[in-house]
Amino acid sequence: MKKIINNPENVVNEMLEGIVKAHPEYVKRVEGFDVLVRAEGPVKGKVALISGGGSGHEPSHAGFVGKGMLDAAVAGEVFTSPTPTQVFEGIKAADSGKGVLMVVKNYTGDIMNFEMAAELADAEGIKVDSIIVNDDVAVEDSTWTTGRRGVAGTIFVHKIAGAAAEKGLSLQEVKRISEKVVKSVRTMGMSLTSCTVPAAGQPGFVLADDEMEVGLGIHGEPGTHRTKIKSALEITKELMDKISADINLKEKDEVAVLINGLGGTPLMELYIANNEADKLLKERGIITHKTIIGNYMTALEMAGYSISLLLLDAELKELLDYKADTPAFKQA
Amino acid sequence: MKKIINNPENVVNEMLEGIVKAHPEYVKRVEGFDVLVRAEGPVKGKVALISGGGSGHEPSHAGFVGKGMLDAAVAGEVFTSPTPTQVFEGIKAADSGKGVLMVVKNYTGDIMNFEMAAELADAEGIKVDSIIVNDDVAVEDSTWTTGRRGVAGTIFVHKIAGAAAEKGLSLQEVKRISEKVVKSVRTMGMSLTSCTVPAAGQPGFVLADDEMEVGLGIHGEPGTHRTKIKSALEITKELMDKISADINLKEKDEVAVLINGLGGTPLMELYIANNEADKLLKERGIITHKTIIGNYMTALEMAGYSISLLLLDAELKELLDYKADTPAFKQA
Amino acid sequence: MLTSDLLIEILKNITKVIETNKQYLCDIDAAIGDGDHGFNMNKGFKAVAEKLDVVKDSDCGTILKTTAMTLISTVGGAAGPLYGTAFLKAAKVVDGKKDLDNEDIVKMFDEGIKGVIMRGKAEQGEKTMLDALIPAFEEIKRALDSGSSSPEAFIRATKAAHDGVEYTKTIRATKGRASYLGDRSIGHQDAGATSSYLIIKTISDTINK
Amino acid sequence: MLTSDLLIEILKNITKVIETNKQYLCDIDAAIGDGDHGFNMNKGFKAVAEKLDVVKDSDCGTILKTTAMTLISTVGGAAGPLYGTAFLKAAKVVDGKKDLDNEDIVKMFDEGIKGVIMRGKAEQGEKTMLDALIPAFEEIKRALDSGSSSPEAFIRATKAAHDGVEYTKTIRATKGRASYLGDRSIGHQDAGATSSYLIIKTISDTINK
Ligand SMILES: Nc1ncnc2c1ncn2[C@@H]1O[C@H](COP(=O)(O)OP(=O)(O)O)[C@@H](O)[C@H]1O
Ligand SMILES: Nc1ncnc2c1ncn2[C@@H]1O[C@H](COP(=O)(O)OP(=O)(O)O)[C@@H](O)[C@H]1O
Ligand SMILES: [Mg+2]
Ligand SMILES: [Mg+2]
Ligand SMILES: [Mg+2]
Ligand SMILES: [Mg+2]
Repeated sequence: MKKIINNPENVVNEMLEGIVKAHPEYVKRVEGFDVLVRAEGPVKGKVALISGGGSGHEPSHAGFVGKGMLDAAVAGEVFTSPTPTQVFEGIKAADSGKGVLMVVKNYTGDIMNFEMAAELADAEGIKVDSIIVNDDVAVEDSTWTTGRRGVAGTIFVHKIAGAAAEKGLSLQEVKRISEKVVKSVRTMGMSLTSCTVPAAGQPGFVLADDEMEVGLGIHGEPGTHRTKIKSALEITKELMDKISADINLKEKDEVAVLINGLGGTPLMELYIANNEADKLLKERGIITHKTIIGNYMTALEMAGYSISLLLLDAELKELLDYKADTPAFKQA
Repeated sequence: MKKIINNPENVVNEMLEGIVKAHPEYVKRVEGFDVLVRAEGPVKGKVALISGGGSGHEPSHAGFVGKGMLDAAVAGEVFTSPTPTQVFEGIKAADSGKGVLMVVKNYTGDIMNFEMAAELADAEGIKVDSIIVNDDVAVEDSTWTTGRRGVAGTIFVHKIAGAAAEKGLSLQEVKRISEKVVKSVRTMGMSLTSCTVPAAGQPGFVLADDEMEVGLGIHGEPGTHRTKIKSALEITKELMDKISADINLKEKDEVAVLINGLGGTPLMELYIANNEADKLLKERGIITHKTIIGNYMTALEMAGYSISLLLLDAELKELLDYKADTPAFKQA
Repeated sequence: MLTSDLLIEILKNITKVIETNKQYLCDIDAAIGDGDHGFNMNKGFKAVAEKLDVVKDSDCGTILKTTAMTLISTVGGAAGPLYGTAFLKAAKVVDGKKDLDNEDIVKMFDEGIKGVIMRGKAEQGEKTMLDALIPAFEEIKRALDSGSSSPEAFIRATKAAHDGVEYTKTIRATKGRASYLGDRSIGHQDAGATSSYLIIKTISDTINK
Repeated sequence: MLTSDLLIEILKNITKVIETNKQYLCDIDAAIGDGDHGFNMNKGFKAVAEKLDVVKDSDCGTILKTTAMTLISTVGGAAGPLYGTAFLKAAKVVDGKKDLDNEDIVKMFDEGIKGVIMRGKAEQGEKTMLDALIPAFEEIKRALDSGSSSPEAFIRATKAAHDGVEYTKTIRATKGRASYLGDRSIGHQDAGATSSYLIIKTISDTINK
C-alpha cells in the first residue's frame, strides 16, 4: 500500500483536521465528532441539509458544505457508514429550527444509521426527514433487493436541494424537490483499477492489465461484469446506453451531465470521455444544459469514471444554476 | 497501459474538444490549432495573459482560462512544449492591443518555442513579453544549469498576474507583479508512482512497492533521490524544510499554501498532508493567509503531491484574493 | 442459568474471538462486500470491552444496553445498527435481572432477532446474519423444549449457526452490499452470518467451559 | 557535389531512419529525460516527408527552409526549435542554389550549428546534440581541407558523431531536461546527440551509396 498517510487508523480524523485548516472560511468541526458544519452555522431561517457516509469519497461530502449546498457532513470510517451518534451530532449542529433533511445514499448501512440518528433527533423534538439517493443503474432496482446504490448523482441532490434550502423553502418543499432530482438522475460507472482501504492495506479486488470492471460501486465493490479494456468511445457508449435506456430520454430533452472521476483518473481522460458523451447526446438530439466534470464522488485512488445524467425541468434548472460557494463546488 | 482514451496519437485534440464542450461559457478553440481562448476573447482594454506547455498537466493550463486568470492556453503534445506556430496563434487570438504576457515554465523546450513565437509576434507588431516561472527547489539554481524547473507555483502566477491584467494594469505592471510572484514562490514535490504518456504506452520509470521518488518534475522525469516510503509527516517535513530554507521564511511572514495533487492522489491524502504542513507552519509562527488544495498542476495519473509556498505582501495578497472565474479556479 | 458475571465473561470472550478473526471476517466481506466487516466488529467490541469494567456489577439489562449503545456509537456500517439493535432489544427483556433462566434466554434471543429484522427488513434466505441467527435460535428453543440444558442447547445452536453459514454459500444475496452482485454472490459465505456464528460459538464455548 | 535531388533523397532517408529508431530514441530520452524525443522527431520528419513532393524541383535553400519551417511548426519540445533553427540557418546559406559544393556544405553545417547554439545557449560538453554535431562538423572540415571527397568526409564525420554520443555517456548534463538529474545523468547517452548522429550517418550512407 502506497499512501501519503501516517497511521491508517487515524486517516479520517487527520483528513478532517486538514480540511478545517484548509477551509476555515467554509467549515468548522463539531468538537469530538467526525462532523463538519458550516463555519457560520447553524444558519438561521433555512432548512438544514446534511449528508455523509463512509469516507474515501472526497470531496464528498465535506467539500460541499457551504452556501447553497450542505449545512453539515458526517464522515464515517473509510467506506463505512457513520454511526447514529455521529449523524445525530450533525443534525443537532446544523438544525436552526426549520428542520433537517438528510441526504442518504442507498446502502443498508447508511440507511440504518441515519434512520437511528433520526430517531434520536425525533426524541429531542428536532424535525428530521430524509431523501434516499439511488441513481446507480448498474444495479437492478427490484423489490427483492436493496435496490440501486446511491453514487455520483448525489451531487445533484446536494446542489439542487441545497439551492432550495438556501432560498428559504420549507422542509416539505426541499424534500419534494429532492425527490424529483432522485427520480430524474441516473448514473453508471466503470473502473480500470481497484483501490486500497488504508486499514486493509491491500486492494479490494485486482484487475489484470487489460481488464476493466463495469458497473462497480464506489467502495471497491466488484461491479456487474468484467471485460477487456475498451476505447473511450465504446466505454462511454456502454454507460450512456444503459443510462439513457433507464431514464427514457427523448429528443429535445434537457440534461445536466456529470462526468465524475473516481480519484485516480487524469482530467485528460475525463475530458476525452466527455467528448464522446457529448457526441452521443447530440446524436439523439438531447440538449446539454450544463456539464460538471472532475472528481466529485471518488473511491480513493481508483481509476475510472462515472457518467450521471439529470433530466431537467424549469424548476431543477433554475436551482442547478443557483449560486453556490463551497470548497469543492463554486458557482457565481 | 490502462487509459480511457481512443487513439493515443489523438488525445490532445479529443481532450481539447471535450473541454470546449464542457465549458463553452468559458472557452472556445482557435480553429485548427491546439489553442483555447476565452469565450468572449480577445477582451478589450486588458493585457492578455497566455500560458501553455505540454499537455498532461490538466487542469493546467486550459482550466485557468477565464475571468481573472488566463486569456489563452496553448497545449502541446503530452509533456512536449507546443510549437512556435501554436503559441503564435494563441498570442494573436488573445491580444486586444494592450500587449501580451506569456507565462512560461522554465524548460528548455518551452523557453525556446515561446521565444520563437514571440519573434513571430514581434514581426507582426504585437507587443509581447514573457515571465519565466522557476519555482522547483528540488533543482539547484546555478548559472551552469538551465536553472530550476517551473512547476505548480505557476498557478500563483496565473492567479495574481491574471488579477492584475483583469484590473487593467499595463503590460509593464503585470510583468513587474509576475516577477514578484516568481521571486516569492517555491515548490517541491514527491511521487509514489510514475505515469504513462499515452503514445509511449509504458511508465517513464518504475518505483518499487515501498519506494518513493523525491523532488521529481511534472513530466515523469526522475527526481533528485529515491527513498523508502515515509509517513505523511516525514514527507511533508522534508518538502517544507527544503522550501522554507530556500525562501528564508521568518516568524509573522504571511504565506499562501498550495497542496497540489499530481493526478492520482486521493484528496484524502492531500488533506492529511495539509494537516501536517499547517502544523509545521504554525510551529514557526508563519501565518497562512490562504490554502489551495487539489489537482492543479498534474502529471497524468501520477500519485504524489507538491507543496508550494508563496510569500505574500499587501499587493500580492490583494491580487490573490481578487475574484476569478475559470473552469478550474473560481473565487467570489 | 446465566449470571451477569458469566455474561461479562461471554462478552469479553466475544471481543477476543472477533479480534482473532478480524482479518478473516474482512477477507470474507471483501469477496462480495467491501471488506470491512472485521474492522467494524473489532472496533465495536474493543469499545465494548473497555466499558465492561464500569458495568461489571450491574444487572444483565444494563450490561446488554451498554453493549448495545457502544456498538451503535462505534461500529457504523450495516453491522453496527443491526447488532446494536439486537443487543438493545435483548437488554429490554432482562432489564433489572442479575440471573437469567432459560425462558429469559429464549426471549432475549427472540427479541434480538426481531430487532435485526425490524432494523434491516431482511428475512431468512437473503444471505445475511439472519441465516446463522435464526437456525441457531430455533435449535436453542427445540433443545430447551426437549429438556436439554442451556450449555447443551448452545452446542447444538453452534452447529446450526455453522450450517447456516454454509447455507449462505449456496444462495444469492438480496440484502446488503452483496446483493449488488446478483448471482456473482453465490459461492461465497456471508460475513455477517460468519460473525454471528462466531458469537454463538463463543457463548457456547464460554458456558460449556 | 550535393544536388537538390540528392538533398531530397537524404531527407527522405532521414525520415525513414528516424521512424525506425523512434522507440530507441524515446527509450534513451526516458532514462534521463521525458521519453518523447523519438516521437517528436518522428512527427516532425513525417511532416517534412509529406512536404518534399511539393518542393522536389526547388533549390536547396527552399527545400531546407521548408524542412525547417515544418520542423518548427510540428515538433515542439526542445528538439523542434533546435533542429528547426539549424535547418533554417543552413537554408539561408544556400538560398537559390541547386547544386552545392564542398564550401557550401561546410558553411551550411557551420551556420546550422551556430543556430543551435544561438537558440539553445549551450556549448560542447553539456551533454546535448552539440556533442555529436560539433565533432562531426570539425571532422568534415578537417577531411575536406586535407583533400578528401565529401562522401569520405561524411564517413569520418559519422564516426566522430558516434564518438560524440559515446562521450555524452561520460558527462553530466547541464542543459536540457537531463540537467535536473545532476550526477544521475552520467552513464546515459544523450537522446539529441543520438538523433544527430543518426542524421549524419544517414547523410553519409546516402551519399556513399
Ligand atoms: N438488511 C440486513 N439485514 C440483516 N443483515 C444484514 C442486512 N444488510 C447487511 N447485513 C449483514 O451485514 C453484513 C455486513 O456488515 P458490514 O460489512 O459491517 O457492513 P457494510 O456492508 O456496511 O460494510 C453482511 O454480511 C450481512 O450479514
Ligand atoms: N539548450 C540545448 N542546446 C542544445 N541541445 C539541447 C538543449 N536542450 C536540449 N537539447 C537537446 O534536446 C534533446 C531533447 O529533445 P526532446 O526530447 O525532443 O525535447 P524535450 O527535452 O523538450 O522533451 C536533448 O537530448 C538534447 O540533446
Ligand atoms: Mg462498509
Ligand atoms: Mg518533452
Ligand atoms: Mg462491509
Ligand atoms: Mg524529451
